[in-house]
Amino acid sequence: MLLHTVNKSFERNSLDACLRLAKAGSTVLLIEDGVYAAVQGTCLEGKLKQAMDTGINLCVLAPDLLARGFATDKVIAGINAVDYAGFVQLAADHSSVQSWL
Amino acid sequence: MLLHTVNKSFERNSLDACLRLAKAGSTVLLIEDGVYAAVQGTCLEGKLKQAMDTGINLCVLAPDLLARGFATDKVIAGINAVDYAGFVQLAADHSSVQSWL
Amino acid sequence: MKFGIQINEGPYQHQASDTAYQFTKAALENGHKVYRVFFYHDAVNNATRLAVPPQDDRNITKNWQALAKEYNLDMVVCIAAAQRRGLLDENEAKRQGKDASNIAEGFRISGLGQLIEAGIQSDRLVVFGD
Amino acid sequence: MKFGIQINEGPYQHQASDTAYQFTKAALENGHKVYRVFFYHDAVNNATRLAVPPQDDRNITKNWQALAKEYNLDMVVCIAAAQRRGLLDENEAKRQGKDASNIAEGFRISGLGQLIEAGIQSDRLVVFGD
Amino acid sequence: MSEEMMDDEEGVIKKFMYVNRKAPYGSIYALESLEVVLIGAAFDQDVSLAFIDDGVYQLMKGQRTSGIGMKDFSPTYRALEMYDVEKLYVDQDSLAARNLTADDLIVPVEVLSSAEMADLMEDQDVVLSF
Amino acid sequence: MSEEMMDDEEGVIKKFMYVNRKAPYGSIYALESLEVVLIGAAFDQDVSLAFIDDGVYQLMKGQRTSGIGMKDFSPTYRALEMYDVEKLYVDQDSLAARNLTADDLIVPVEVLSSAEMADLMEDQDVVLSF
Repeated sequence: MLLHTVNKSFERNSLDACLRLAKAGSTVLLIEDGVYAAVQGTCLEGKLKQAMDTGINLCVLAPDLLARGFATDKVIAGINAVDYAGFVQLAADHSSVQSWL
Repeated sequence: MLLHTVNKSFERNSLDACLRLAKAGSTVLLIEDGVYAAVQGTCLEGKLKQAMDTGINLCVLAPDLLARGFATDKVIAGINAVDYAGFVQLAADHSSVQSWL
Repeated sequence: MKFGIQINEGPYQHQASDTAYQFTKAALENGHKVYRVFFYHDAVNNATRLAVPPQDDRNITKNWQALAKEYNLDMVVCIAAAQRRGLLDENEAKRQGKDASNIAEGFRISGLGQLIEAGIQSDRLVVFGD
Repeated sequence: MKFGIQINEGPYQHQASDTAYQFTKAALENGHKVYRVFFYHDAVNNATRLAVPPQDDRNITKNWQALAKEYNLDMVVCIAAAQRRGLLDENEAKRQGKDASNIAEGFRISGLGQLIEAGIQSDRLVVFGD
Repeated sequence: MSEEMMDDEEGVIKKFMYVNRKAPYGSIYALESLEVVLIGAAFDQDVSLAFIDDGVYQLMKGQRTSGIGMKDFSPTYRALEMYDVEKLYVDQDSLAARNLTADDLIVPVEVLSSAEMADLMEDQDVVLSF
Repeated sequence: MSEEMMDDEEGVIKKFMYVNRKAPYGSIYALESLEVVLIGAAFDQDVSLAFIDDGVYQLMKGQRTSGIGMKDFSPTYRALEMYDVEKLYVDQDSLAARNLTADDLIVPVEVLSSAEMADLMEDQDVVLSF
């Protein structure tokens, strides 16, 4: 299964494109400005919960989240926080990596 | 009144932000990748028509439109095509210029 | 009318530098004045003399230089942005202990105050970016 | 596992270079190999030796150089992208008739084939961009 | 020249607005925009800052950047007051979409409706976007 | 290493996908992505190109760039066939949102549903994004 990375927030449509084309069982990792989508209660929360319901695994890069002023307890339940070593491990554990630039 | 420029297509939310905050009587000029929004029949047509109905003037930079494979007759009725000299004139004719980057 | 121009993006990577150039050229050709072109953020890279774009492509730096020569255009590269990105004139290179400079003729390096001044002195400031 | 890294954006302007650096560092520190880091588009500007970022900020070029030294990392700058943007080593400067070069030690200029090769030889290619 | 402009012994005073629509750290715009504001403060103009869309994230409390190797520049927003930059306007819709309120922000701001923000923009002489 | 990989006397053959999500001219990604595809063709890998979102605009017929002073590189897509790059996939939803059909495009393509595109991506060894 693929690892997808998304690095843009509300400003771009890359998260939409990613969630539309990611298959169940694949993992979407939110990095850089993409981490804002992982925060509870925003207008994107519904989309992310729906993605998880269809079997997509969601992760968020914790150093990027902390840099932007959000503690990991602000993250939507079910989204896993990882560090850079975790990012590397996710890339290793999936068959290939697709960056949604 | 302000001249607003928008240079991004569907990929970004800058057109939405611009149309939400542009006042009646002001002008929105679509440039660079922003020109795609001026084309007839896309999913953005409704938004642009609504903006015109509320009194916003819409223009499109013709050289950018032609470069991207669209003749000016593909543009939504009511949107004026201008060249670079026309862009300059629009900037001169409005009180200031806001670029929606 | 007097225009000020601000550019935020690197040449080639984004169209901002091209559009700013076309706008500036059209303004000058139509009898307007351009008080200053201010290169900020990655736009400082417009001012390198080391670029060698493909023969069949435009040369953005040379386009600016020709326009500046014809119309006596003031082209200012932000010093803070330039230092961060490795754009230096000879004075700066000496001051920073660097062994080379790379600014093209016709551009000058100066502070952010020049952008504010362009806003004050111009009738319209127009920003090109991403 | 063997990783290949592609970077598309200039340093400082976008976080892509920082994230790529952190990823590469974490991979190496966790026992993985990195076959190559390929600098494409504006990312060629990672390789300038003329940058002087503020004292209290990171120095991205030096970070790469230190990592390369410690782990014998292959850092390749795309020649076509570099020519367009004014990044040259001494050979290129001579060949192009330019009076200065600006590539930092530890980076080498080569062709796009090196990116494809990185895709072939690495177990995973990871792209960082905007 | 606009009607809001006044002449006194120190020259014209114009209404400058800095429009911030981008998040910090992912790109450099927030930081380098702030650098312009600080330099611009010396020019005694009538300065406003607008935070719209992802720009509201620039003002988040509790930014901890050590993990990404970048400098936390958010305390600088607190220093703006000392530079007599006191008009900080935040777009209500942008806050709401992000589940934020003014309490989440590092400095006191005035929260504006779309109509109020539109009126404020209309009233500016110079709009700088990054 | 993935199961799709094969060894023969000339080495491994991997599935390479180039993902294009950006419009031409506004930024350089489309052009420099195409340059990678052309160089990569010499490596005899199993190559696919995907055009999604604004990326579908890269293939528009009738591009006339003289007015913006940039080179029209769209004819190069027609030359891909000579390089044995024949798998061009376009996302149906992206076309529909833009009021386009395959007839508007400069080369023959295979139009895919979201599910088909997702399957195709899942099957790749190397995904290059620009």
